[in-house]
Amino acid sequence: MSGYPPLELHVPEPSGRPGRETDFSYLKVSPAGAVRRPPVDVRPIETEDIVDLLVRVLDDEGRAVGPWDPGADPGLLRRGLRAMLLTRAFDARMLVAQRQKKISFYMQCLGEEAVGIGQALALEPDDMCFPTYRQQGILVARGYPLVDMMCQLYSNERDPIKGRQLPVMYSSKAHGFYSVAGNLGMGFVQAVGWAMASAIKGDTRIASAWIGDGSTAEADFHNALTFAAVYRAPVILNVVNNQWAISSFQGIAGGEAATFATRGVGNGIASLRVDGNDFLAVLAASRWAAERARRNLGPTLVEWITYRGGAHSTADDPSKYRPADEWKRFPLGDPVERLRRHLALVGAWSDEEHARTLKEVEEEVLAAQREAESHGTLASGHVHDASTMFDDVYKEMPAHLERQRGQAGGTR
Amino acid sequence: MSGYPPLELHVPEPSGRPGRETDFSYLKVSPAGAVRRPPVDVRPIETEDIVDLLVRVLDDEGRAVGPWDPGADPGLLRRGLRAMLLTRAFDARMLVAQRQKKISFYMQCLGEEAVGIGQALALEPDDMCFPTYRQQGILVARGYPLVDMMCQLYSNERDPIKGRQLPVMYSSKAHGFYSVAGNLGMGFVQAVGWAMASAIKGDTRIASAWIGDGSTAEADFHNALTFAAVYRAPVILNVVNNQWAISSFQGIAGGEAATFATRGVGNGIASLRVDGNDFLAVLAASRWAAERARRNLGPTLVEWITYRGGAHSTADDPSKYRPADEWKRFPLGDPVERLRRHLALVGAWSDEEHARTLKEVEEEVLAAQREAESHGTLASGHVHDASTMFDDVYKEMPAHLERQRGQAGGTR
Amino acid sequence: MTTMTMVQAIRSAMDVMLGRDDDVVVFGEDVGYFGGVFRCTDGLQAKYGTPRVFDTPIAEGGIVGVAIGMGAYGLRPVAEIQFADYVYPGYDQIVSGAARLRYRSAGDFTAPITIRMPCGGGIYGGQTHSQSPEALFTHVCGLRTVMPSNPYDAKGLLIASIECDDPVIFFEPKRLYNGPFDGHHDRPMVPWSAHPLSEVPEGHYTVPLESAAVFRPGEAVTVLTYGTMVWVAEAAARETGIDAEIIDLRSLWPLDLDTIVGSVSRTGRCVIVHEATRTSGFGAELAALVQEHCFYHLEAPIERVTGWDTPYPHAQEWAYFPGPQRVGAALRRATEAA
Amino acid sequence: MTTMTMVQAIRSAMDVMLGRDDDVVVFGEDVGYFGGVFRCTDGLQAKYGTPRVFDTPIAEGGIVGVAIGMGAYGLRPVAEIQFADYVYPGYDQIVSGAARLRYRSAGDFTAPITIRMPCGGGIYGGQTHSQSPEALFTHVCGLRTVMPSNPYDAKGLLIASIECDDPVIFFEPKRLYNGPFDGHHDRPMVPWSAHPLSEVPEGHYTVPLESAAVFRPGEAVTVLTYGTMVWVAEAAARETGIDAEIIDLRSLWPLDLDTIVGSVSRTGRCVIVHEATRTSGFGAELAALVQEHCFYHLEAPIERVTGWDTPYPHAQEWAYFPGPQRVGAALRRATEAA
Ligand SMILES: Cc1ncc(C[n+]2csc(CCOP(=O)(O)OP(=O)(O)O)c2C)c(N)n1
Ligand SMILES: Cc1ncc(C[n+]2csc(CCOP(=O)(O)OP(=O)(O)O)c2C)c(N)n1
Ligand SMILES: [Mg+2]
Ligand SMILES: [Mg+2]
Repeated sequence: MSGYPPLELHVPEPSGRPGRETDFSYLKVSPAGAVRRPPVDVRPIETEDIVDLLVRVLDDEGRAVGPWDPGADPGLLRRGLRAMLLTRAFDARMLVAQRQKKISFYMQCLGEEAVGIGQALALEPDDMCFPTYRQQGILVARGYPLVDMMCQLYSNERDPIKGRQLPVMYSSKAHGFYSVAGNLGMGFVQAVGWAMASAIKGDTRIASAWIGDGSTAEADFHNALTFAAVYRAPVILNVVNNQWAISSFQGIAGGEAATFATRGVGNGIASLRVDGNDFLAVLAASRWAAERARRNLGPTLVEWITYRGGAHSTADDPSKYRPADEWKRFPLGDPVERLRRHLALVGAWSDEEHARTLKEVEEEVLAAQREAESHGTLASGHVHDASTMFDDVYKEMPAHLERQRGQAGGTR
Repeated sequence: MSGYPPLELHVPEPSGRPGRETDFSYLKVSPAGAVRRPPVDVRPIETEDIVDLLVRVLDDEGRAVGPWDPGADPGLLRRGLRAMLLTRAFDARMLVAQRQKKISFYMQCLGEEAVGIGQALALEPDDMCFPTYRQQGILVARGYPLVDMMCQLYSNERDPIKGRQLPVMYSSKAHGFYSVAGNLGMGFVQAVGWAMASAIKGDTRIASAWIGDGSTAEADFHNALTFAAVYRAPVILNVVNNQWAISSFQGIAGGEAATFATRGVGNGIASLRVDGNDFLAVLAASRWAAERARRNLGPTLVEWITYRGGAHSTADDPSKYRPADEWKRFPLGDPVERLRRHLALVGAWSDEEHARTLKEVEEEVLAAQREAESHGTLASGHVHDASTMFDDVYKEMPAHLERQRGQAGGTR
Repeated sequence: MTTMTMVQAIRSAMDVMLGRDDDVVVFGEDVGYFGGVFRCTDGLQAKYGTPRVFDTPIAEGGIVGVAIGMGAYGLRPVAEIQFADYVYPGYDQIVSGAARLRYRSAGDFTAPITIRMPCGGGIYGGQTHSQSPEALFTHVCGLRTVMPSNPYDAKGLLIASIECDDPVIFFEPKRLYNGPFDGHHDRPMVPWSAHPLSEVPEGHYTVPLESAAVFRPGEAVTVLTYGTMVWVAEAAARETGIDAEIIDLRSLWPLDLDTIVGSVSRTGRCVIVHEATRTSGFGAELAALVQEHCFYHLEAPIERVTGWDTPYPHAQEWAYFPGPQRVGAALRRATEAA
Repeated sequence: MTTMTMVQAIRSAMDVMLGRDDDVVVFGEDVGYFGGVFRCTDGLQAKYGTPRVFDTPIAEGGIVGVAIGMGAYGLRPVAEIQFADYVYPGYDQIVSGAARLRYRSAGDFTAPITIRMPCGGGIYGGQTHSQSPEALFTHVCGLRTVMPSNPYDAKGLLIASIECDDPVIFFEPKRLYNGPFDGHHDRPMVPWSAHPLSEVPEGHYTVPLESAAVFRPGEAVTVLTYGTMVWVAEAAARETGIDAEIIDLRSLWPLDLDTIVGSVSRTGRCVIVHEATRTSGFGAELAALVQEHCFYHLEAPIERVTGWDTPYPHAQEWAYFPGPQRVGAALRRATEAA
């Protein structure tokens, strides 16, 4: 053993910190159109050469190029753009509402709108999504009423989940939106179970699972990959790599040594690494993955490269740990602007229409807010009655909870 | 969604079952000498092309060929062969002892002796091994007294771990053999922590972690890979793929879709897939991995292909779930015979020496057994006193345990 | 009616439910082709095929996680954890996933899953094949925790659990799989066929959850217990001649408090027996409840006879196991106290 | 002496230990550059460098697992779990790994690790930022479970925990991080500087484990509590005018039974208060112990005031939280009972 220098612990550090610009060369960005599109029945391991590359469709001018161009109907893309604008307006409003202390907590998806919304447009409405707290875009794209979303955020008397959970932890089975857990990773493996059930029953519905880059370190990620691969479950395993997990950059989650898409191939799952701010790439990759699932060809893991444009949550202050202008310098830009440019280029969107739509979504959000607030807010105390706290622990209330409900009524 | 046939769940099945011969083509065996040997400072992801191949040194005639030939000193190989023979004799004896109800339970490593013993010979004596219950070979190779091993098996008055654990759950810090947990996976991530500590302290010792193919599905495997990759921990991550996990074949653990070595690369860890019944390959690959760790180049994952020649444990009956002759038909043969043939070929072993050694190890085991039995057995009731049951729960015994010890004494 | 061991009764419950309800699926480590290390699922894969009964990877967290997703889809999964000692990798999914899914979604999604696992010692299994972690589940609201003590109850409770819309943790005292065990490990093993509680209907029936059974009526002292310890308590009562009323809780939580309170109010004395370690064991909750509800009837301190607060040792198994001697001594103390 | 908040006191404990002992390392999610979501490690990475203080992947099982390995090597790791609600993925490593390592190796290997985590509610955190899972650890032999209620104890107990050779689960009631909180959420927040228990020595000192503190002496009834509820209990005593003796357990397990038994034997009445759900909560063990050891002194049933047996709701936070009114009512019942 003599002759070896002392060992040293490597602790990954982001290149950028407050006051020090980020070197984005770590991102490994492929030119638009450069990555091959394997057939949907590709052997999983044969996606190995592309998981280090980046599937992109929109070039710098906004043209759709290459094998992944989904050839999407402009009407669909316009729906996508509108959903993104609506989501962004919604987020902005709710952020204000939180500052006004009308809601207790909020989490935006600023900058990452394309991934959830693009995938929602590639799925059937009855496919089940297992979202994270940052996939409100799916609900918006699927037409869940904004008012219902807001009532959840306000924890008010019309909150569909009765004030049980923190804001943004939506649940709507009718809209194929599985209850957000709060515990990172939780739903990722449950999605695989749901997909297995669909296969066991000979159904045709598939599942869409969501997880953040940071959360891939959780056991649930591993369990999801193992079970999905072994049983070839009809599920899309979405990893949203928005570069940050609260204050820790994606290198701390293991993004330095290999891309997150590589994890999929490592488990025998067909995988893609995709520009998540390129709406057309999102649509195309989601369709490819959905087609694989629906044809019983098994799971697909997609790493979406995007950027968390805002703070982690209203409890967070990112200026403490990352350069203030990092988002502006992010090489993949803003999904809204990029889709807008593309649509303008193909003559399906104009500046006037953009301005008009911005106004429309703003008004839609405002109207919803007015209605939601008419049902009360947490601060105003218009919440579900305290006695409802004892419901839904079990299907039927057991004796001990009836007793406790009685005691609570009597402030015992 | 119309037009899609109903989904179906894929449940992996082994090709062989009792009464149906196994088709071993699934194993993907490379010819000896065919796999390149990357430099030790290879970028982890660049081992990607070899994780589907099989590193082998010994050809069918017993010659050492190709870039992985460790050029090992015959003296060392003779030590290895002797340790394997000793381990096998030990196992055989203890199996009998279990049938005689002198010990309560036993687990052999029949057929897989090379992996632990080969690695032990590639490590420094103070490197720390985090073994599974099937790595007794490491203890034997490191010269841990057979009597002490047996006293553990007999749970007798000289059991170094005081009868606390099932047989085979050895522990010897002095021999760099970490306490076997019984809970699958447990030690795999702890090994990474130990290696991180060594790096934090600027030490030169490295860790060797062990897990079975079936257990790679546990969260600890994932956690180990993540932390090892992120911090470039000086650890060898050994996956012993002996084709079975009790009654389930390696496809149920995820071996159908990708090799276990591929998991390593997927996490950004340099990885190898190695013939675990080829003692020279084990030595060479272990040295390569140890050198990487020691030069602070980070972790290496090695999948060892071998075969569980015996029952899972004395509580198991493999004739219920696999063809009786499967081991005989296993393409990689028996590690003992293969090393013996090589040594004979290079003139460093003879049939007489083999016979003599067999006798010697038999006698060594018998002598140890006699001595161990002189200290009692579980059946004879010569075990550590019941009051010792309360020791070592904490460093100092708290009041409640003193109270309980008193009550136990009075059969309260 | 036919005679069944506990293993057979448990298998029969799954067989009946697989046959009646297409949404029932059974899975776990080694449960498929092999039929489970304790043989509880033997023959079920051959009968119902692989999509209904199958092996899983060794990942308890994955097993519970996919069970929850299947439950949310609408299936009734019955998952086996090979030993209760190995449930911890699945604990997060049980606590943060299954137990709170109905609550956090206000009934929108539910997890009607049953998680079976062998528990308890007495088989020289050491610390990783002997644990009784029931208190780690009774503390978690939203879960039901069940533990039968005989073939009849095992089948009826397991069917009730599978049919229940809440997540159920179903403990199977492995020392009882093949015969009642009263703690006299040095005596010959008694087969189930020697006991009337092995008379089990072949078809569908349930033993309701949240209902305790008076296993042995008595007047001198109430014994609250469950699983293997029911038999140990009976031996202790027999051997001491103390007229103990032994209540087999069957459902640990939510539980049948009325039966408990009724009995202790009558006897004025209470001994709690379980195999799990004492501190913060389920016996603590029972003691707390009894003194809350029967304080003015109690004539002696409530006794707890339990496993010691150490890991389950291998060689010292019988010094650890709360056998009839220890239970008998507690019965004496409880009945002799002023 | 200087005035510290609980956050500062906790940080100071790590600072002191990082400075004194090269084997101490600090890690967890967001604890490095950022200094922790509650700022408990703020500045420590800058002061001691990355190999000593660093961020980890989001994998509680990995965090605990590597901590155990480091402990076995000879370090004294101090790991942070971001919220106690997220400890479950690490539960297996704590229970099957850390707690039993010394035992199963007969002292050959040990895990001298400290696992810190914020617990408790009162911050509108909902079910995933409010839990008090201490009973899941007090049931596990081999662990020590600690929960301070003020800056002085926090620092002294944390140093004692880091120096302890056993694995310690160190709970930090997050509602107390920046001031004592008596449950009157509608009143202005009181800063720590207003309270003498924020007087904390800057250097090294310990508060011994297994020692309870009499937080408020009294004669009418004994209150057993810990963490935030110490302050709520004090408010209740003040507001009801009942002369309660409030015992702050500080070390939950192993615990200081003598102080408890001494007090209850004197007062003859006992109220247990904790924020965790009631059933199988640590209060159950306390009730069981008190009735075992003080049966003949008890003049009234032991009361438990706890969180209800539901997940911690978001909007109904104050109906769930066991505030001074509920504690006060229990004090009245306990003292008025015959
Ligand atoms: C099991 C668990 N551990 C820790 C947390 C605390 N936490 C909440 S969000 C977060 C960061 C997640 O990062 P990432 O997965 O990248 O998702 P993103 O926020 O970037 O969308 C952490 C650590 C949690 N919610 N659950
Ligand atoms: C956490 C956990 N789950 C389940 C078990 C039960 N069990 C013991 S060995 C085994 C099979 C392990 O197979 P593998 O990892 O391939 O190792 P091998 O026995 O082949 O060496 C199982 C399921 C366990 N010991 N621990
Ligand atoms: Mg992220
Ligand atoms: Mg194996």
